[in-house]
Amino acid sequence: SQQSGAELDCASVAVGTPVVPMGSAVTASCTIRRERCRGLEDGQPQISWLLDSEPMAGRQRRGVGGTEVSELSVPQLNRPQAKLWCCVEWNGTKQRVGMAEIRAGYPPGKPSNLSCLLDLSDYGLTCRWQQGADGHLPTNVMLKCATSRSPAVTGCTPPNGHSQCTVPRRLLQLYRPMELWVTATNALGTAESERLRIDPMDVAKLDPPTLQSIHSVPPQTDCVTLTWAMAPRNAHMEQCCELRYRAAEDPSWDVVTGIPGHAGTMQHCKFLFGMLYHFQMRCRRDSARGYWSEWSVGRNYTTHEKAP
Amino acid sequence: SQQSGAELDCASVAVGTPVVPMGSAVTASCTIRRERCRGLEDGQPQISWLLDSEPMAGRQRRGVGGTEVSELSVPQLNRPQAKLWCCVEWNGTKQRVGMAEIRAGYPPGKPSNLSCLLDLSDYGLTCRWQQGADGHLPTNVMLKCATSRSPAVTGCTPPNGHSQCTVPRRLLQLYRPMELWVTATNALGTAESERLRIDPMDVAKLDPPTLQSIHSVPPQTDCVTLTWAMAPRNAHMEQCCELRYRAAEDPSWDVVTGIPGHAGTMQHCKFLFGMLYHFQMRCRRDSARGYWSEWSVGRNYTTHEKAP
Amino acid sequence: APLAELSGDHDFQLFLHKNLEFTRKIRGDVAALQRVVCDTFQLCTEEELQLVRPDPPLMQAPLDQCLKRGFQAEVCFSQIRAGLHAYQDSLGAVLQLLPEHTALVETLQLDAANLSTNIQQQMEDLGLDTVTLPAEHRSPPPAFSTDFQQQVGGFFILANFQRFLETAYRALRHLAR
Repeated sequence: SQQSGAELDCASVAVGTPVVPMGSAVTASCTIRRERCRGLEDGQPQISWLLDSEPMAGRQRRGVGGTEVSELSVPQLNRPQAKLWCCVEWNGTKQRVGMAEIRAGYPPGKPSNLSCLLDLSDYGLTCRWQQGADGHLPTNVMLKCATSRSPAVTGCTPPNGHSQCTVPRRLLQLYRPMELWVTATNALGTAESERLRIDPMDVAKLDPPTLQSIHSVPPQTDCVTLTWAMAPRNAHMEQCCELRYRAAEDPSWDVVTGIPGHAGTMQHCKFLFGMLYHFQMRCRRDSARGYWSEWSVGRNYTTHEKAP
Repeated sequence: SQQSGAELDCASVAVGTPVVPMGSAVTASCTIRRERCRGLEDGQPQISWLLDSEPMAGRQRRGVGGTEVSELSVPQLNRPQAKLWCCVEWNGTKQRVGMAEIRAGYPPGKPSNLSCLLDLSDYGLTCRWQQGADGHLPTNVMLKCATSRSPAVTGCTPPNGHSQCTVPRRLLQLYRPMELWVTATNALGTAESERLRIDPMDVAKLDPPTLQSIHSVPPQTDCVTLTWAMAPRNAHMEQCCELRYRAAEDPSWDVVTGIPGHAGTMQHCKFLFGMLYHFQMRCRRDSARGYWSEWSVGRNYTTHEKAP
Repeated sequence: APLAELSGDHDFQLFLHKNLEFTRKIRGDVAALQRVVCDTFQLCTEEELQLVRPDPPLMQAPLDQCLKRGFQAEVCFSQIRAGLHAYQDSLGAVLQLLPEHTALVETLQLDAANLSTNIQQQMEDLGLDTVTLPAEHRSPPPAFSTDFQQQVGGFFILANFQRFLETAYRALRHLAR
């Protein structure tokens, strides 16, 4: 049992296990050393208990070395946190002479839905997850990450109560698979999320391309040529892009997929004549596991009238 | 003159004084040690100069120990910063073999309008000032502070380009006059602001009071009684306060001054009957050198109708 | 290992594809630092600095094995790794030269280390002999006695690193399908 008072004190309270599964029993003992309690010298001390503010009766007996001991058993602790007070009657008042904190809760729930995103501004890998069921106990949550070949496990700790944190660039190994997982630990156990095995570069969030020019090709056809520039920060990456366009009044977009990013130009047909169109483009890594960039800034173009 | 090239180099450039008043002349010399310049062994090196990218001609002569020396005089340096390049013709190209940075500017202007404010959340003394004229040179600006009796001068350094910084609590002596002043130093001189002699507590920024109740006194008169509470953080300070009020439609405020803060209540008359009024109150240290607190949160009150 | 065998291996091709991209990224970052040196110190082209080129050259990172026709991947990769390791150290001189760009230079050092580790792990996957380069006791960056020497030194470290990366890139591309 865990001694929770120094031996020289007037009283010391010892608890079986300070943290128990919700609804379980808690046993505690309070040892009174009369000579250490100022003003309590004579007569036999009457020991009583308070669970927070709720009076509880213990079984009192003579202890070794002239001490008095009271044993308490709380059949079911149903609140996450409580204070067990050991009290002694003195001058008609109930004196608090010792205390122990007891807690009840559950092992942590399993974190889930782990996903990560690499921010190209600082190459920090930000991961988010869903917290498991609340164990009502102080819980240590950590995101853990390990590169494929090295035993070292690093990662990051989310700020209190948050379910995300960022692994700094210096702990990452780019262009190699890494393993990431979340652990939640409290006094009653540990839970681990599924393991995510990714190359950080595959989950890079790209900057959108910039649409540069749009014009008809040649004037008589219903075709249009577009040119664009890749965002400098991800220009070194092979990307595949999507173009969406819609006529001004038309609420729905048409989408052209599978456009090789580095082409920088494309042609598309079947546009109506003399019509104002809105165009936007977005890209992602051609490994198709990454995130789409935002849509580029929109660009408008009015196709030429049909030749008479 | 200041030697700015190690003796073992192909060339070393020495400048009279690297920092001169704007528009002054700058003299420099470039010494070429032919044997230290890979591939320059035979023939006499033709030395030329570049002021940033502007070609300039020097006077070339034989130096000691088989070196070649070129002397350059820039009659008027009119830009804050320039690179003086020593060049040598080689294989039909102009080779850069040495460089010295030169600067021109002015002594720092005198900082002015120094004012300070004590923030009661952390008791830091934040001082602001107006920078003097720009000397176009790297300038060290510091706020200096000294307590009346001790020789130690402490203070704080503003972040780059800012004209304010905060003297931390541990460097302050509360309830005693301190001296504060700003110094600006560059290669051409130092300037000092006027000295501010204040007790930090006299420039405390107070939290506003809280208007608690307003009601007519008694029903027939045109008088109103207000009660308020002082802000906890500055409750220990003697304060004098101001009340302002205006009728709902009336844009201009009437102001009642000289209200002793700790009274906590006051009476004021000449209100119109049956009129909705807005009330706000603010306070400052009664030494009247401090800053007014913000106006308190407003409070409305409709005076009772005139008795028939 | 003979090239023919390697070039058909899917994992090896994925490795090449990824690390070609990684090398392009590193070259882009080196080019960015070269622009900073040009803007800050007016040191922009090698042609103008022939007489003050550091002697002996600051960096010993030969890639001759990667230039031979039908080169040995194993030997070429080892030269690339040794060069990356050496440049990690000498970039320390660029750190001192460009304190306001510490983040970019440190990223370069991290990328060089990662690329070297990626190559090492791929060689291990292919059963090729690899040397584990000392990660801890690194050699100090070159020291310079004058500001001008330091600026010229920084210029040549970046210029040589850019050239080194171009050769390494060509070698990897030669192996890629």
